[in-house]
Amino acid sequence: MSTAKRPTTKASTATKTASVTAKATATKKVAAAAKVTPKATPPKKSPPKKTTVVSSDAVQLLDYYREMLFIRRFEERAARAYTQALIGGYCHLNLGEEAAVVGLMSALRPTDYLFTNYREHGYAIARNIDPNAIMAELYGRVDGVSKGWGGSMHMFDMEHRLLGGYGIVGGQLPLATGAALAIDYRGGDDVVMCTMGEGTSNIGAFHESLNIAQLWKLPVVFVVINNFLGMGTKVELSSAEPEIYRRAAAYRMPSARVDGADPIEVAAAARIAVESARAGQPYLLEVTCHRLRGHSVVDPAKYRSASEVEELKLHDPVHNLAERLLNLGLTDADTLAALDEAMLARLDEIAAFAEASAHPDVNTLFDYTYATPVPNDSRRLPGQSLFDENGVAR
Amino acid sequence: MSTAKRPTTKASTATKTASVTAKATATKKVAAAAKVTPKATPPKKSPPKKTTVVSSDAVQLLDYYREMLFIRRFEERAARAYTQALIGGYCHLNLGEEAAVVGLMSALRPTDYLFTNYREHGYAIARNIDPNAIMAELYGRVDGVSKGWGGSMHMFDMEHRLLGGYGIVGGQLPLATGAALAIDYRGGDDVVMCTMGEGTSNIGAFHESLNIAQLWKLPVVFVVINNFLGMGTKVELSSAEPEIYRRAAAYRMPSARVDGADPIEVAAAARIAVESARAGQPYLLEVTCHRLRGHSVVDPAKYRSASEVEELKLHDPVHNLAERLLNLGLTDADTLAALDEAMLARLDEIAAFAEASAHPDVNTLFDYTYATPVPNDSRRLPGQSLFDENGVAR
Amino acid sequence: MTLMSYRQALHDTLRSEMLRDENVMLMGEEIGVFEGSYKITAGLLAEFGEKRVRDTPIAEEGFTGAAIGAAMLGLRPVVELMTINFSLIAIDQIVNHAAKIYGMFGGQAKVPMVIRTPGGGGQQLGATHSQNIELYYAFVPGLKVVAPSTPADAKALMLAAIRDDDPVLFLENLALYNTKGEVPDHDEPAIIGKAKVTREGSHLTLIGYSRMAYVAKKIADQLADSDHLDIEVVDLCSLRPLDRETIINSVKKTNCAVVVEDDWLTYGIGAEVAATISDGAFDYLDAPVRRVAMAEVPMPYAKSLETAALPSEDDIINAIYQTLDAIGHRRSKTGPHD
Amino acid sequence: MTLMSYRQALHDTLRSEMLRDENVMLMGEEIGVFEGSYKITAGLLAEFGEKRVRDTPIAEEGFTGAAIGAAMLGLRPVVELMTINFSLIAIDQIVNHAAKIYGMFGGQAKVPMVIRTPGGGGQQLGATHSQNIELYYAFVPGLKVVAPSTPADAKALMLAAIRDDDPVLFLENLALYNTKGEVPDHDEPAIIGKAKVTREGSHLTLIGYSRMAYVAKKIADQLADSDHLDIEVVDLCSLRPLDRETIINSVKKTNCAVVVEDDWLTYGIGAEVAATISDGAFDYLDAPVRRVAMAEVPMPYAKSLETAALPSEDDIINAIYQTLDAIGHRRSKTGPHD
Ligand SMILES: Cc1ncc(C[n+]2csc(CCOP(=O)(O)OP(=O)(O)O)c2C)c(N)n1
Ligand SMILES: Cc1ncc(C[n+]2csc(CCOP(=O)(O)OP(=O)(O)O)c2C)c(N)n1
Ligand SMILES: [Mg+2]
Ligand SMILES: [Mg+2]
Repeated sequence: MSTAKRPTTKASTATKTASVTAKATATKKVAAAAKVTPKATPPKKSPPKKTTVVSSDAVQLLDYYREMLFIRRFEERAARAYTQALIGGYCHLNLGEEAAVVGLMSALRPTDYLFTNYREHGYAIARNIDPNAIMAELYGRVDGVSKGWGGSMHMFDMEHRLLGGYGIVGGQLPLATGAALAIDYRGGDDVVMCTMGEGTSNIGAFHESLNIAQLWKLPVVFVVINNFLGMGTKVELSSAEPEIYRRAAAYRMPSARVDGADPIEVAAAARIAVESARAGQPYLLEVTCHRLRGHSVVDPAKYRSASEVEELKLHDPVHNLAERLLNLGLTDADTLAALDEAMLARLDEIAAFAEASAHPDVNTLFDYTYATPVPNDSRRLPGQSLFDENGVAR
Repeated sequence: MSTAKRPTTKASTATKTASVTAKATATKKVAAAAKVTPKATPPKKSPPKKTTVVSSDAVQLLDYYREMLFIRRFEERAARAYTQALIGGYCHLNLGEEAAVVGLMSALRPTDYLFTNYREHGYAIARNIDPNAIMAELYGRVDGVSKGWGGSMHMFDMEHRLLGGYGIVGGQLPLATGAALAIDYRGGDDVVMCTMGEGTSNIGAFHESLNIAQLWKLPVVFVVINNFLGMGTKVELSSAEPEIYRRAAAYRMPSARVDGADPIEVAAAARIAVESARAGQPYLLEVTCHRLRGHSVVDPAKYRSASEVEELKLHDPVHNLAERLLNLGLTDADTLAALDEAMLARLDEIAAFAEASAHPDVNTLFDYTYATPVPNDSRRLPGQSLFDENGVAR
Repeated sequence: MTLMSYRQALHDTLRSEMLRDENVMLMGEEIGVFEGSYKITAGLLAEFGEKRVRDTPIAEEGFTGAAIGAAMLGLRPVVELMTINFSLIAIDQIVNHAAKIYGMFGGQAKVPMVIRTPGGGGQQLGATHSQNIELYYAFVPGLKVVAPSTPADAKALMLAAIRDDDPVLFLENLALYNTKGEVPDHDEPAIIGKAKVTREGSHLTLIGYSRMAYVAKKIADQLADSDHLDIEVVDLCSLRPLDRETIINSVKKTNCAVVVEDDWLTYGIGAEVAATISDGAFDYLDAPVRRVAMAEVPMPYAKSLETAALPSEDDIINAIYQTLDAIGHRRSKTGPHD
Repeated sequence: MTLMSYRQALHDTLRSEMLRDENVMLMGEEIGVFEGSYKITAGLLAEFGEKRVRDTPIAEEGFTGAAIGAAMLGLRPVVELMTINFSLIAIDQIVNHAAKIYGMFGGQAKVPMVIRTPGGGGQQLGATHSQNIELYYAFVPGLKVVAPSTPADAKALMLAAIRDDDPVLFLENLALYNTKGEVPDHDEPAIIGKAKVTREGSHLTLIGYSRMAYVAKKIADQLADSDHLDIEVVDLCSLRPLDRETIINSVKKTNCAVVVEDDWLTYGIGAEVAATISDGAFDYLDAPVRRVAMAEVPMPYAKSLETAALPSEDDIINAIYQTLDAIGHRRSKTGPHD
């Protein structure tokens, strides 16, 4: 509830004394900073300078690249399956967001929670969920992460603490705030990350959630993926403050903006945000990136001008990172080609797995209406009459 | 839609060329200011210095006092009638808010629009609506401003452009934004003022409305009456940014805070806000004041400590203004006493009028469901069967 | 058994459940310092502290959603929405999130929470504060909706709701808070999804829920005394699931029914009850199911109009007699309602 | 008459109304630059400019409320809500404001606006994007709710809705957008509040609205050909007001009815229709009113489960035959449905 209280709550868990002290200090620092000036972090308008790569960073960069490339190939595969009508509903891809995804996810502990939106395949991958299960979900099969009940927009995995993709714009924000409340209530030191698009920052739930999170000092990081577009609407036409991180000022919440082109930059900014939240000071992190294709697989994005489309090519984070790795001499073209080859083969297997997985049995239709069984709930199929031959309601 | 466009729209009204030029300039200035720094107006934390009273101000002050005193006596009379069960429902009073009310209303032209909330009797009075009609509304009678259909929370008068008291917290904000949109659409130069409490600034509609108003450069002033309490909740426990005017930064909207103790200060701040809006730059104005009694007539406000109650006495704007008038030699005790006497007598008449007014006839129950008549709408009374003797549905 | 008010029963049950399970916590506007708009939570902040009795900003969507998120992690939040009218600001979180999370993710996350909120009317609160929109929740699979009419049921259903692993909309009623009744001292939860025959009878089935179940019982008792009428009263108790069996069994016995409700007639809760009876007791029904409900207007403030728009006890009594007349029931006593 | 799609009819009518009355303007997410999620507004931004075709932020409550406020000052906004599921974010503005303003202020301010929004399902959109919650609006006095099933009705009802001085919820349907039909060239508005007999018949009354009225008509035509059945089809067209007379008159002729709907059965739109028939045609009804509706679950994504949860044409045909069987109707031809 209050900054002062969190460390006390935690101190009661006797075994955690050491980390508690560290956290208590951090809490005070962040809170103090937040007090002096409502905007704890100065605007970063110019793109961040490129970091010099030291050797551990080199390994890191290669790892990031591998992950980003896998997400890229996964999404392309999903797009293909969608156009083949193997995937239904809506299908939104992370193309262009790969560096942001891997950078953000690298800042979370496995025990931290993630709430996200309908554009979440990459996040599920980066949270180390079995890609077979992710693809199977897209196919609507029993081996899917949500057993085929969720589809592209609604991936969920309690074990990996992905607490849902959500399809209602902004719907995940109050939920994430509440999950952070539960952590705070119990005195754990997990953190909740909650991602959303920049267009989502205009909905009422954004305001209500950030206010509550800051009032109650909840361990949550709100992340705005600013890809400058919500469907076809440019950020300047949807947000009167198009630099979204500045909106944190309305809640005296610290915030920052980072260029989502570079996974290392993103990871660094995300770590600051996550550790702030862990210390009881919620945080708003804005990550800029570019949506390389349409809003969803079916959107031809005709509203983009030729020059915009041209410019997009400069913003492909996977391509750019490959270039960078080559320029830095950290890899060579053959290695990258082999990597790509291997991934494509892997994705063939994944797609085959998904396609081989069974369709949910119609007998399971009434399995998930209620967690606690209840008498008189309806199990009537559409073609059945309300009362059966014996006059019993179904 | 855009700043550039408003003057053009207006210029098409040929007769208004002079004022158009002035406005166009103003628009540019405000817009420019808003651009340089999101917070156009610096915080005013210390209470404003007392203005030196010049003679025209003296007349003004006396006028304000008269109006404030009338509101005070009206509200006290309403409280009495409520405890006598002559008024039903909820009844929220403006006690302590009188200086804010008259200051704000003085900044509006008669053709400007006001949207407000359930705490609006004083606003209705200050908009020059017949107090007989206001009291009759509280009594739920046919001569009420809303013909008895609205009650204390829902006063409405198209002629005086009071477009409603609203009882759903925050409900009036989108409406006010839309009224400003209609003005902008048609190219008029009216302004919409929309008042709310500080507790209301935490609801989603606040965020959505301010964002839309600023995006579309609508002629609307949002006014937050910060009385530091929403029912029993202190502002620090409801708003992570308790200086509400600062929230305008999240929309690059200019804003200011003014002490609501002094009607002249309030009027001056309100004029700046209103003229900004008239020039196409919406504005957020925070007016601080103190709620002298409970949230509504029935609330004993037990959550206030004795010292808080004691301190409140220092914040009675009507009493303080009387003192000031006396100290400045602008009036004397006898005059004030006579004024009060006259007002009390006037309120007896008003209450008598209300009580004499007829209760709405039950035959009018179905008069206001639809503005455009429609076949098959239900006119069934609760005791009637759905189908009449002839099998016709009612 | 202890005689107590509906308000007291709610208060005491919340308190005892908080003592029993530390995951139970309360959230809502003005429930702490202000002690609740209708004082259900009086004293609980002082007893349990800010952690477990949380005053929220005016942000129904935000805090209701936060309760859902907290429930996903195992807390058992009990949210107070000041009146059901304000639930419209939170309804996206309730219908699109609380009700969907269990199914949409294939049963991986439960949402064990309660949303308490009073309906009611007749207090001159005007059009936006006098609605009975429990229908909006009763319509939604994934939610459970209960609506107790007595202090004893308030206790038993609150126990059940808090201990249930699904989101439960717990409908209270402004006009019931001060009503009194005997309340068992033991902590036996009710079974959600079950209706109750609160008075056995053979002449007619009178059906209601929440305040109208209370009124129905009262009228039935009264008509038994004054007119020797033998009316069976069914208190729905649960709106979702709806206990069709109890309703049908009663009508099979009485052959006619009157449904009383505090909401609008067209598409109201009574529509389903009437449709259910007309289907399940088709061969037993001797007269159309009569519905007594609000007039279909935005509720006016003026007392004269409000009174006209709300179902009165006389309206219900007349509906009973008109239905009995229709089936040719011979009255055992000529009462004042002819 | 011109043959065109439901989508085209909507588009053309919006356009012609904008040409006719400059107070008519459009608001909604992605209706301009993106040309509408379902392309109803394609080309209108280019033709009418930003003033009259306004792309909004994702802020359903804010912009729907803004449309209400603009309507109070005399504009005639037509708001697009991308799907009816998202209307839950705006419902407080619709139910507590648009529907109340005229009455709550004693008739002083009108709210002449239209909220267009598609319902529908069967597109594997999952639990939060597959709901049919028109009930929420049909329940509310002060709103008018229309639900056309053909291109011609889409045109005529849109003309009526835009010219009406009350807030009108205009229900479209994803699955109807591409359906075609003859549309009159003249601009004659429909009368809101009237149902339509779209096929006369004597064996059974089949009732639906929106997509289900379309399906009902199709099935009736088909069964006339294949099975020599003579089914009367009632298209409700308007959900509030509900045209009970047309429904009852039909059932008085056919003596039995099947109601088909795309929403959940319990408390769904069909409940009121069934209750209405069971009351108003009590002495004429030879079998219980049968309802065909969705299974009561949060809609699963998987095709196999979604298909099982949605009413199919076979479900409707079976319901028709079961109802006819119940009243002992002798089939003139033995079809494949035995
Ligand atoms: C409440 C609600 N309104 C509208 C939509 C339709 N919709 C889905 S995604 C989207 C755009 C979101 O933009 P942004 O937040 O920037 O995220 P992005 O898609 O760019 O990642 C819209 C309008 C929705 N799903 N929910
Ligand atoms: C949506 C909604 N939630 C809750 C309420 C109950 N309520 C009425 S007034 C009020 C407090 C508002 O506080 P504030 O905005 O500060 O205004 P004040 O009453 O102090 O003038 C509350 C919670 C309501 N009317 N509407
Ligand atoms: Mg975006
Ligand atoms: Mg206040």
